[in-house]
Amino acid sequence: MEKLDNLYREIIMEHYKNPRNKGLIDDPSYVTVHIKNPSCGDDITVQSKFVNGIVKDCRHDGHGCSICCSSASVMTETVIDKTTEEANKIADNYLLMVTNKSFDETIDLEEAAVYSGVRQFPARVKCASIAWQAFVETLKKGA
Amino acid sequence: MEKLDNLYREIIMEHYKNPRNKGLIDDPSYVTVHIKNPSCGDDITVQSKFVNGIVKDCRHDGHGCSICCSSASVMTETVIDKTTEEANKIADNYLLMVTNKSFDETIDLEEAAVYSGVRQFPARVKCASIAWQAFVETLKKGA
Amino acid sequence: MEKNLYRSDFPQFQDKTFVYLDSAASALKPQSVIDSVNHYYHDLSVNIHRGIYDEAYEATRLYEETREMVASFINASPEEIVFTRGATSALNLVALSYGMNLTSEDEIITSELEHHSSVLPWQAVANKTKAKLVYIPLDSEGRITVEAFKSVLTKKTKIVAITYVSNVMGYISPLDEIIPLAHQFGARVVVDAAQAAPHLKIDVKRLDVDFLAFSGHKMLGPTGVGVLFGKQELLNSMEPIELGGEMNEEVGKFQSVWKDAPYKFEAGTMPIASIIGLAKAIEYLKNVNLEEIENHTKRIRNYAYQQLKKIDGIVIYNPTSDSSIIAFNIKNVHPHDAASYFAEKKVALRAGHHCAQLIIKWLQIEACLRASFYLYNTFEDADQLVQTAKAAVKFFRSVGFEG
Amino acid sequence: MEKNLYRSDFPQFQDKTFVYLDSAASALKPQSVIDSVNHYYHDLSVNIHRGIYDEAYEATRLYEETREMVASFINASPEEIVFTRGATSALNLVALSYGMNLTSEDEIITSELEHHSSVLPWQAVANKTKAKLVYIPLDSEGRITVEAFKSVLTKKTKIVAITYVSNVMGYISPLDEIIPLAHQFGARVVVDAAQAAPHLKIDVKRLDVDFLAFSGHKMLGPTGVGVLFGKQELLNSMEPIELGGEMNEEVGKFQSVWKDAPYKFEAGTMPIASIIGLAKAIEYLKNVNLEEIENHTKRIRNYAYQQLKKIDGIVIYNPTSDSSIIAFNIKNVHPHDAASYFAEKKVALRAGHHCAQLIIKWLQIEACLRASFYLYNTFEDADQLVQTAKAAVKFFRSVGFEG
Ligand SMILES: Cc1ncc(COP(=O)(O)O)c(C=O)c1O
Ligand SMILES: Cc1ncc(COP(=O)(O)O)c(C=O)c1O
Repeated sequence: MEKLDNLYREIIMEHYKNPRNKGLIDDPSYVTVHIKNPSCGDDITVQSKFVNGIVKDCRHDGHGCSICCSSASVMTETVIDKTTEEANKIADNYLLMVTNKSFDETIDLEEAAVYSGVRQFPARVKCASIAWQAFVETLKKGA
Repeated sequence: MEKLDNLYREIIMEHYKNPRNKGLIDDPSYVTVHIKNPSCGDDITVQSKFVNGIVKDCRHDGHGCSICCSSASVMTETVIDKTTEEANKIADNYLLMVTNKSFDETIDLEEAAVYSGVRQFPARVKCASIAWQAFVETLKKGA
Repeated sequence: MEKNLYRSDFPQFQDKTFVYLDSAASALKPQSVIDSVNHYYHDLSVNIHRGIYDEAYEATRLYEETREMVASFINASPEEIVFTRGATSALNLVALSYGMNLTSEDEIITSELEHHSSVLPWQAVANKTKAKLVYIPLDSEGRITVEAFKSVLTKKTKIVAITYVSNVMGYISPLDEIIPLAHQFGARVVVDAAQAAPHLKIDVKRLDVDFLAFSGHKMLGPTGVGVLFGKQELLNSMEPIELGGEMNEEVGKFQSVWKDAPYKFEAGTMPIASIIGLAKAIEYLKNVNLEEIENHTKRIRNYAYQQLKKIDGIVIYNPTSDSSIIAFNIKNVHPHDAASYFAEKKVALRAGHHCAQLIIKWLQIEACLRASFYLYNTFEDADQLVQTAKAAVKFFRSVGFEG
Repeated sequence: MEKNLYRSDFPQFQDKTFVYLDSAASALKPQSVIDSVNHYYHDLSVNIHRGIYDEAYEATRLYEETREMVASFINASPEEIVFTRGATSALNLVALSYGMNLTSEDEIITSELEHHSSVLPWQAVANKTKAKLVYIPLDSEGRITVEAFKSVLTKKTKIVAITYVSNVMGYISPLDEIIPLAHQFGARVVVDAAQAAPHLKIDVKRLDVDFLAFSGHKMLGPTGVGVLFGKQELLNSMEPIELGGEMNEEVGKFQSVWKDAPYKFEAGTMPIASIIGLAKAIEYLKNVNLEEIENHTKRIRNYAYQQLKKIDGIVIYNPTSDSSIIAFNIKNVHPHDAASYFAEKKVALRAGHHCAQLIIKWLQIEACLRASFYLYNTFEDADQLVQTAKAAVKFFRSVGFEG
């Protein structure tokens, strides 16, 4: 069961059980993006607050499998306090990594790096991606 | 070209070029049935007049291939002056013959017997049938 | 254990490790069906109708022969059989054509057990015509009962859109009683038989059903073909929705005349290969006999159920299912997480809402796992399911999912 | 004569006597397409979407890969590619959805060159919405000219429904000029590319076309699959017509939310095998290059035409055809009589109105014969056609058909 152990890593489970930055805020200074993964019903909303080129805050809510929910939590922790440029770079490289494309390995994905195991589960790549895709959308809309 | 010679028999060509009982009549004592062969565009209308159990008159009009048009002409000649019962029997057996099913060979199909060649051309059976089918319909409706 | 007599007809089981428990989504195909599709592409490959050459005539003959076989399979006449792209298209055709005659005075009865393809077309009719959409209250198990049906049936009811066999719970609807009741009130009954056709002997005359739809791919047949049965006078009264080649008798610049049913509903080039292949699926089902299939699959289903329910950490939503479906979850494990585990162990089952969100909501869950059995499944498959379920519970607890 | 390099890819030519001149109705399939359909049924055979096990994932991947290949084939984005049952369904979808926004103030331009599948959906829109249906006057050859198009184009024009290549005359419509003109007047252009896709390089961006439809089976692909291209903003603005599984995001008892295009138009189980097979057809066409195909088929068509026209008793309706079609008759011989003769000699061609009654009426004939050539045809096929035509004339005169 090596492959599955690679997927359900401790950090992932930890974020799944204790999600950070969860719950939405009713504050117009946040950019909100809602993404549904129609192929499995995962449903994630991401809110980002950008101030002077910095990701001041990032929040998430929704439901889905452990990979989807935990990655939303990891994502918020990873991008908060980064410049929008840095955060964008991390997000792009993360999405390249999980889809098994070549990516810039010099960029530190921090805790998000533990999602590399998802590459062995093509059917779950989408689960690991949608929170990050939603974040990229908030960047496009608001940063 | 034996098969084709069997199809385009002299009698058939003769009726094709000189159709009998052609042209419709505006007379409510006739039963009118219109049949289209949607698979090839043949379009035949048959009118029958039944008096005291006799096919007093039968007329046809329409357009289509030589097999279709000639068989309408042959049909009218065959059924006129028969009892509806006789005519029905001939029609039924004719239709069985052209569709290559077993039929009562003791029944005299008269000139219509020349259409036996159509059995070798399954795609043309419909052409040889529709005038007769229309006649059977007039029987059902009016006799 | 006992030998499965059908299995060797299905080439996919040459992979001995393949445990296929997703037949409710799509059935595997026997070699005879594959060969028949192949025969069309390899030896005929031409269009039907209006072709006078041999290949076109032969393809047309096979196409129309399938119509006759489908008709006899459900005890209908060939004129009552319309080929469509699938059950979904068939159900939409009834709603888009027959359904558009409804008015704001009318009511449509349906249920939360419906597949989206059965309920959404009528939801749209209700929204467009302002007819009222009424749901049969389900009983405590999530079943449609005759009593509950009676409680919503009124003189205003014009349509009853109802599933024959539910694709999540496996319940069989009491159509024998529902249809005559509906008719007493002047309503028409549209039955979604997508899950019934592979399992039950359908007799449209005995049922006296007005419309009934199913798909080829769930009953061993090819993808891309479905069937709409409609009583002849109803089909004749209906307007075609898709217009084009082959469905008309006469085309004028501003007005045209359609062929009779069923042809007026079959516009353009149809899925010829799939329709020809469907004949072989029906032949296969007739040869093995639907009752025996049902017997076989239910025994395996019950065998699996008896063991699954004993596993601590497994919750089953349809203990009393009438058909070969088990809807379940691992407690506190999202079904997509669970399904990956099963997939790793080569046990193919489905996770999600199974295109039936209303019953998923009724169950107050987010999604579930579904194992569905069919004629080629074995008791070993059931064992594999049970063992994998046990191991999965253990695995997920071990990595930290709550118990 | 010259060797045909494609022929050996098509298993049907193992019968050396088979002269197939009916590709405009349906093309024969290369082995790679047959193998690909076979692969799906033999090794996968499962439903797509929501399947987490390997076979479902692989089928889904192949399905979506086809969408990307279709998109790149016509220079569109994958989101702009909707799979349908065929060109007919695709054209109807535009009419049933986009078309229903028209009013009695609006006009729809179409032509008598249209296939029924292109004109009838808009005839129905006109009849339902009271929009006015306007026909482009054809020139003396039966062609659509830019001048004639301009003569009917007005500020009221909302839709131009037009064929790319006529399936009877083989004329190519001047879309390069028509589409920008239509856009200047604020109209949307719906192109029927069923005969174009197998023959011409289509570039939807260069054409700037709004909607474009074609069928798999005419371009070496399987039956039961077609493509609707629509500009993204147009598809997004349109309501789906068929509702059901997989096309929604959220289903409530009374209201539901659809997925984005193209998925909202793909309800229920799609023709998975045919869609997967279509990828191989496109691959094949890309490898051999459409320009070369067109070059080849037009040379053969012209070679046949030059000889046919010399035969006393043969009348040809499209001497200046731009494509590989010859529409003709034997004088005073109904085309069904003639087609039987050709069929006897194993020359497969089609007789009838070719689902294009308006142009048949315009020609003031009842029906005609159509020979159509494609990449696998040879000069020997053309010779066979010509010789058989000569012999047919002789035969029919001999049995008594008038000269
Ligand atoms: C020009 C044209 N348009 C539309 C169609 C309809 O295509 P299909 O029958 O595959 O839906 C055809 C083929 O029959 C055609 O030749
Ligand atoms: C009960 C039920 N109805 C309808 C459908 C729709 O069938 P299809 O997707 O083949 O159109 C399905 C299958 O998905 C089903 O299970």
